[in-house]
Amino acid sequence: MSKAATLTEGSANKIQNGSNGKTAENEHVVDLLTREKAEKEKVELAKAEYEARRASQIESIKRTDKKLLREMLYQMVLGRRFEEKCAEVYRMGKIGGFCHLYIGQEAIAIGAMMALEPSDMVITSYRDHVQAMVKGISPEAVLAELYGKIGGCVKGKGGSMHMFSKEHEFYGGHGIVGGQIGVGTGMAYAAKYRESGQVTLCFFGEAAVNQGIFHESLNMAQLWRLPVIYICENNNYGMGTSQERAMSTRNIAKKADAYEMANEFVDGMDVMAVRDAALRAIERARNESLPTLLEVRSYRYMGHSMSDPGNYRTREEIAKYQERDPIVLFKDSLKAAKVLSDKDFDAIEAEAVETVERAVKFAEESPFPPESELLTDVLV
Amino acid sequence: MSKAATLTEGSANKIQNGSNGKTAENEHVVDLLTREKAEKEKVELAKAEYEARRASQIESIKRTDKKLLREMLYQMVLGRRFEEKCAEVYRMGKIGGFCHLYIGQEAIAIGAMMALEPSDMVITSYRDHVQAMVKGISPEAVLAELYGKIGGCVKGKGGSMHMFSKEHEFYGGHGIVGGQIGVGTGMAYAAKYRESGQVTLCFFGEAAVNQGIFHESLNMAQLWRLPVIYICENNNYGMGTSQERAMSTRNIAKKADAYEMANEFVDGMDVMAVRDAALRAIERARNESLPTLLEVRSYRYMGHSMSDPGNYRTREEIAKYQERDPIVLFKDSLKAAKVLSDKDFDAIEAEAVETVERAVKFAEESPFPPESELLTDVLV
Amino acid sequence: MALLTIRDALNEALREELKRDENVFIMGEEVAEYDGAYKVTRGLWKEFGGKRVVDTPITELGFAAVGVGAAMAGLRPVVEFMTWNFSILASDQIINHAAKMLYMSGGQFPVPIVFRGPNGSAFQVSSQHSHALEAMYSNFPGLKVVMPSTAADAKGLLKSAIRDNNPVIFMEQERMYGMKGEVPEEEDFTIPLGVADVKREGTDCTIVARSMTVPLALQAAEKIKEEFDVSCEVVDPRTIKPLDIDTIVGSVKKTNRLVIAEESHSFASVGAEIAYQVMDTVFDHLDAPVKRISTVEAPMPYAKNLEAAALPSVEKIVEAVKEVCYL
Amino acid sequence: MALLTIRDALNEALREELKRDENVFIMGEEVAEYDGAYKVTRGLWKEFGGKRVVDTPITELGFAAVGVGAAMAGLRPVVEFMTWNFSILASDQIINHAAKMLYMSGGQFPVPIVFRGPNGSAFQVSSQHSHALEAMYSNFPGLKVVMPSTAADAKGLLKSAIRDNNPVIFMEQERMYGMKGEVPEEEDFTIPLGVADVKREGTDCTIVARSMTVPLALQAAEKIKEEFDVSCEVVDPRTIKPLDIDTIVGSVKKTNRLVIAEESHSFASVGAEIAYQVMDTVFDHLDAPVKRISTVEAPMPYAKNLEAAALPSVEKIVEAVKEVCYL
Ligand SMILES: Cc1ncc(C[n+]2csc(CCOP(=O)(O)OP(=O)(O)O)c2C)c(N)n1
Ligand SMILES: Cc1ncc(C[n+]2csc(CCOP(=O)(O)OP(=O)(O)O)c2C)c(N)n1
Ligand SMILES: [Mg+2]
Ligand SMILES: [Mg+2]
Repeated sequence: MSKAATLTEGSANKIQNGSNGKTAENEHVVDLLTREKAEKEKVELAKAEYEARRASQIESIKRTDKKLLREMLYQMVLGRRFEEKCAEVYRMGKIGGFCHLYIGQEAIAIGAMMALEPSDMVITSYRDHVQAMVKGISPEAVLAELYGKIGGCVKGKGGSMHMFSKEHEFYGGHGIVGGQIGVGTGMAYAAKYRESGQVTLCFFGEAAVNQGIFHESLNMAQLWRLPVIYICENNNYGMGTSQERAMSTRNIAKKADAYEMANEFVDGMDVMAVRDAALRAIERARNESLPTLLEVRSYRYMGHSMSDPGNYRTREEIAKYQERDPIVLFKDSLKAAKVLSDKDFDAIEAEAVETVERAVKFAEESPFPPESELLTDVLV
Repeated sequence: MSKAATLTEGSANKIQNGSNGKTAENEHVVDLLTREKAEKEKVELAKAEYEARRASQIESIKRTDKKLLREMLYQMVLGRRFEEKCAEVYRMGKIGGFCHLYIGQEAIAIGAMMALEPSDMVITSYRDHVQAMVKGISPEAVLAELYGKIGGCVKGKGGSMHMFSKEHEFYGGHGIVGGQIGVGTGMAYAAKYRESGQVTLCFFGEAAVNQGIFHESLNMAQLWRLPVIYICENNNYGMGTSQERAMSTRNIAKKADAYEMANEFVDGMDVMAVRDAALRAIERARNESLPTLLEVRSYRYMGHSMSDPGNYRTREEIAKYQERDPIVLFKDSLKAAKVLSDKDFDAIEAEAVETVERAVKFAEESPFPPESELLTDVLV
Repeated sequence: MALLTIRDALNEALREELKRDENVFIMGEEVAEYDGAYKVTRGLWKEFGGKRVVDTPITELGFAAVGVGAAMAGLRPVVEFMTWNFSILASDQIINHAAKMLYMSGGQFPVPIVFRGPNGSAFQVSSQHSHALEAMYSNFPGLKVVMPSTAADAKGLLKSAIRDNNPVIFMEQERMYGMKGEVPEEEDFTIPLGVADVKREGTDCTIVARSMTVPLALQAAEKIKEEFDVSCEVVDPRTIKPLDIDTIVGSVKKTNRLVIAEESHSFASVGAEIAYQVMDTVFDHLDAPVKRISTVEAPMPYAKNLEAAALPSVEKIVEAVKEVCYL
Repeated sequence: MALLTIRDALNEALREELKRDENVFIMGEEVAEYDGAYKVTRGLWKEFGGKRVVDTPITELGFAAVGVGAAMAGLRPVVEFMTWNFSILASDQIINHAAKMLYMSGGQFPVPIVFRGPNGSAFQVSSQHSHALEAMYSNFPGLKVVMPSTAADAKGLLKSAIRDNNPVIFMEQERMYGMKGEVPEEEDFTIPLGVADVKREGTDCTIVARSMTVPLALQAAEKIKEEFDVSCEVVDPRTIKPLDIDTIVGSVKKTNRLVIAEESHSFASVGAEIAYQVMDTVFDHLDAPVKRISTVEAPMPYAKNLEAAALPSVEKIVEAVKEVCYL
C-alpha cells in the first residue's frame, strides 16, 4: 500500500473552453487557428498513412474470399448510393423528421458486420440506414420507412432513426445518445444466459462515450464476461462539437483499461482493418465470452443530420478526408490485388444504382399507414 | 493510425458471478474459500505494512504543526465516540430511518478536510456525520438532527443522511449513491467561475464509482480544469457487495487515466498519508485549477447502516482490520514522535466523551419541529 | 389458504416463476447473496444460483438497460430497484426504451420485463428515499403499472406481471412488507392485471385507495361506520394502468360519492386521473365533488412528527368522507 | 412593441439577463459555438464568451448536476436540454437534487436554476423525441413549471424564471419557435410566475390551453364563434406550477363549461389536475363534465398522417367544445 503516487502528467492537447476571461471573439480566432493547424497535421499524417494502409489492406484482401470481397464492396457502394438518394429525396420533402446519413463511414458497418454470422445481433444509434441494410433489411423496406409508409420495416412508425428487424436480429435504430450501449449489453447478457453462441455488435458515436451509460455498461460487460463488441464510430464530431471540445482525452480505446477490457484502435477508412479487428473481437466474444471496445476512427462527409449546415468545419477539412475515401481505397486495393477489375466496379455500381431506384419506386408506391395503426403495438 | 492493437490481457482476479451453470451452493463454497484466502493475504500484507506505515507517518508528523496534530487526533477520537453514541441511541429508538456510521474511516475525513481552508467546500454521501463535524457543524446540531429535533442543523428535516451548513460551506449529506459527485463538480465549477480560490472536496464510496455520474463528472472536471478533489473512500463494500463482485477492476485510482486526470492511491488507515495526498491535490486544484482523483483504501467496522447485520463478512476479517486501526496507529506515531503523551491522550479522550455527552443532552432537550415547518422551505 | 406476509407472498411468486420458466431471472442490487435489501428475494439465490438471481453494481440506468436488452433478446427479467426512488436514474431506459420498443419496432420487439421494488415512504428515510412515483410512470403509454395492497394480490399480480409480455412497473410498499394476509394455495394462482378489487362493500361513499392507503381506507371505513353509520365501499384498482375504471364507476354509481386516497403527491396524480375519468363518465351521479387525499406538497421531512403530518392517514380519510357526505 | 418570434424573444431574455447579472450563465449541448440546436442562444457565445455560454459534452445527468452544484454555490445557471426528452436522463438531478435541496438543507441552500428547452412533439421526430413532460415534473414539490405560448410571455416569463430563486422547469415548443408576436420594449419587461393570462375573452365555454395548444384553442374558438355563435374564453395558465387556479375558476364560474387542451399524454396529466381542482372548487358551477383533449395514448408515430392523428388539433378542440355545450 505504500505504492508511489501515480500522477498522470496533464495532457498536452487539452483545450480550456470555459471560464478563462478572454472574449469569445478572441478565443474564437485563436481557437480556429489552433484547430486548423491541428487538422492540417492530422490530415497530412492521414495521407501519408494512406499508402501504408493500402499495402496492409492488400495483404488482408489476399487472405479473404473473393466473393465476400465483392459483396463487401457492393454493400459499401450501395450504402453510399442509398444515402445520397436519401439526401436527394429529403430535400424534396419526401422524408420528415431527422435524417442522419452514413456517407464516409461505410467501412465500419461493412467491415464489422460482414464478419458476423447471420444469427449474431446488432444494435446501433439513429445513424442506422446502412447497418439495417447490411444486416439484411431490404433497401425497399428501409426507404419506405423513411417515407413513413406502411411498407417500411416498422410500418412507418419509426422513421429514419428507428429501423428494426426481428427476423434479421437487428435491434434498432435508437435515438437517445448512448441508450443502445446499455441495451446492447443486455442483448449480450441474454446470449450468454441462453448459451446461444450469438455475438452482439453495439455501435455508437464518439460523443456517446461521455454518457454515463457507457461507463456502467462496460463495467458490467467485463465483470460478467459478456460476448459484446462495443464499436465506437469516432467521426470526431457529436453534432457540431469536436471530440476535443467534449472529451478530456483523445484516446477512447484506452478508456477500456478502466474496466480491464480488451480494446483496439482501428482506422475506419480501411474496411479490411475494421474487418480484421472485428474478427479478433468476435473470436474473443464467441470463444472466451469476453467483451471488446473498438475505437474506429472515421469521418462523416455530410452534416450531422440533414438539417445541419455544418459551419463548424471547413470544406477543406472534409475534402481532405475524402481523399482517403474508404470506397476509393478499397477499390484501389482490390484492383491492385487483382481481385476485381474496372468492369466489376462498373457492374457493382450499376447494381447499386438499380437497387436504389427499385427502393425509391417501392417507397413511393407504398401507402401511408392506415389510421388504425395509431393505437396498435402500444401493448402486446 | 497503423498503431498496433492495444489489447489488455484479461485481468487475473476477475470473478464470474453470473451464468456459469454451477449451483449457487457450490459457487458459494468456492467463493468463500477464495475470498477467505484473498482476505487473509490482504490482511497479512496490511500488517506487514503497518510498521512501514508507522515509520513514514512519523516522518510526516515531524513536518506538521503540533497543535494541528493534536486537533486531528481529537477530531478522530470525537468522530469515533460520536458514532459509537449514535449506535447506542439508535438502538434505543432515538434515531429513525437510516443511520450510516463512519467508524474505521476517520482518517479520511480528518486527513483530507483538515488540509483545507475554512472557505473551501465539502460535499459527501449519507455517511456524513463526521464530515459535518470536521467542517464545523457542532456535535449538538448533528445529533439533534439525528433525533429529528428543531435544534438539528437542518431543523430535523433531513436526518442522518442530510447534514448541511451554508455557514460552514458544507453542502450535504446526500442519499442518492453518486449524486453528489456531479453536484460537487458543479460547486467547483462555481468556484472557478467566480475565481473565489475555493477548492471542493467531494467524497463518495467505491461502489458509487460504478455510477454513470462518476464518468460524466470526471470528464467535465478534467475538460474544464475544475478545482475539485474526488475522494473515493474505498471501504471495499457497497452494502453487502464487495468491490470485486461489482467492479471489473480493483484499481480505482487508475480509472482517472481514462480522463487523463491526476490520481493517487492512498492508505486510508494513515491519517498523515491522507493529509499529504490531500495537500498535493489541494495545491494542484488551488494553483493549477486541476482536478484529482484520490482512492483512499479503508474499512468500515460497523454494518453498512444500523440495520445491516453484516453477514457478508467474518468477524475475523473485521478484527484484523481493527489491528491497523487509524486512531491506534496515529496515537502510536504521535507517541513515538514524542508529540503527545499518554496524558494528552487521556485529556483528548475525556474532552471527546464530554462533548458527546453535551450533544446528547442538547438533542434530548431540543423540541420536535413545529408542524408549521412542514410546508416551509419547499420554495424560497 | 396460507397466512403470509406480503414479503413472503412476493417471494413465493418469484420462486414459482423462476421454477416455471427458465427464462425468468432476477437482477438488482443485493438481491442475491444478501437475500435482498428488504428480503423479498430471500433464499432465491441459494436455491436457483447465480445465473438466475444476480447481484448488480449500483448502476440503475445500466442494469435497467441490460434488462431491456435481455428482454428484447428473449429473456424475462425481473429487475429490482432497491427502492423506486433510485429508478429515477433509470427512467430513461424505462420511459424512452422499454415503453416504446414495441411501438418503435412496429410490433416486432416486445419487452417482457418487470421492474419492481418498494415505492413511497418508509420510516423516516427522508426526502430522497420516500417518493411514490406511480404518477410519473403512469403518464407514459407502453407501460403497465401495478400496486398491490394485500399478500394475495401481491402474489397473484406479480406472477401475472412476470408472464405479461409488456414492461410492467410493479410497486410495493416497504411499510407493508410485514402485513399478513390469506393467500390461496392453489397450484397456479394468479390475478389478472387490469382488474380492480372491492376490498370492502358499502353503499354510501366510495373510497378508491391503492397500496399503502388501502389499509388506511379500510380502517377509516370501519370508523365511519361506527361513528356515523355511513357505509363506505373501498375499491382497490390494484392495476393503475390499465385502469379498471368500470369497477370504480360502478361503485360510484351506487354511492354517488367518491374519495380518493393516495400516498403520492397530488399534482397531476393518479388520483386526479381517476377523478377526471369518473367525472367524465358519471358526472351526473356525483352528489358531491370528488375529494382527494395525498401526501402534502412538500418533500418528505425526516422528523417523525412532520413525516406523520405529511402522509395520508385514517383521520384525513375520515375527514374527506365526512366532507363528501356533508357530515 | 416589437414583433418577434418566440425564438428571438427567448434569445432577448437570455441576452438581457446575461447582461444584468454576471452570475447568470448558459450551459448545454451546442448552445455556444453552434448557436443552439434550435438557435435560441444565437449570437450569445460570440457576445458573452465561453465563460458565460458553455458547450457541454452529451452528458445530461452530469451537466444538470453541475448546474445544481453551481447554483448551490452562488451562480444562476440556465441549463438547456436540447429537448426535454433528454432531460429524462437528468431527472434524478432535477427531482432528487434540485427540487429537494432547499427542504433537505432546512432552507439553507436555494437552487436558483432554470432548466429549459423545447418540450413535446416537433415535426415527425418520432417516439423518443416527442415527449411532453410537464406532467412528470409538475408532480414534484420544489419545482416551478413554466410553459409560455407567445413571444411576450416567452420573454417575460424566462426573465422571471432566471431571477427566481427556485429551480424552474421552463418548457418551450419547437413547433412554436418561429411564431411571431408583439413584445413590449420597455426596459425591464417581465411577467410574474404563477399568473394565468386570458388569451381570449368569452362567455359560454372556457378552454384552458398551454404551450402548443393555445394557438389551436384560439383557432377553435374562432371557428366555434363563426359556426355556432358560441363564445369561448381561452385561458393560458402560463405557469403550471404554481398554478393560478383562481383565474381558471373565475372563468369557469362565468362560462360553466370547461375544455382542457394539452399536448401531453392524458393519464395523470396536468389536464387531469386542472379538472380536479376546478371540480373541487366550483363543482356546482359546472353544467357539463370537463372535457380533456390530449395526445392519444400511444408513443408518437413517425408517419405524418399518424402523427397528425395522435396530436391535439383544432378539430378535436371544436368537437370537445361542442360536446360540453351539448351542440
Ligand atoms: C441523450 C441525448 N442527448 C442529445 C441528443 C441530440 N443528439 C443527437 S445525435 C447527437 C450527437 C451524437 O454524436 P456521436 O455520438 O458522436 O454520434 P454521430 O452523430 O457522430 O454518429 C446529439 C447531441 C440525443 N439524441 N440524445
Ligand atoms: C442510486 C442509489 N442506489 C442505491 C442506493 C442504496 N444504497 C445506499 S448506500 C449503498 C452502498 C454504497 O456503497 P459505497 O458507495 O461503497 O459507499 P459506502 O456505503 O461504503 O460508504 C446502496 C446500494 C442509493 N441510496 N442510491
Ligand atoms: Mg460522432
Ligand atoms: Mg463502500
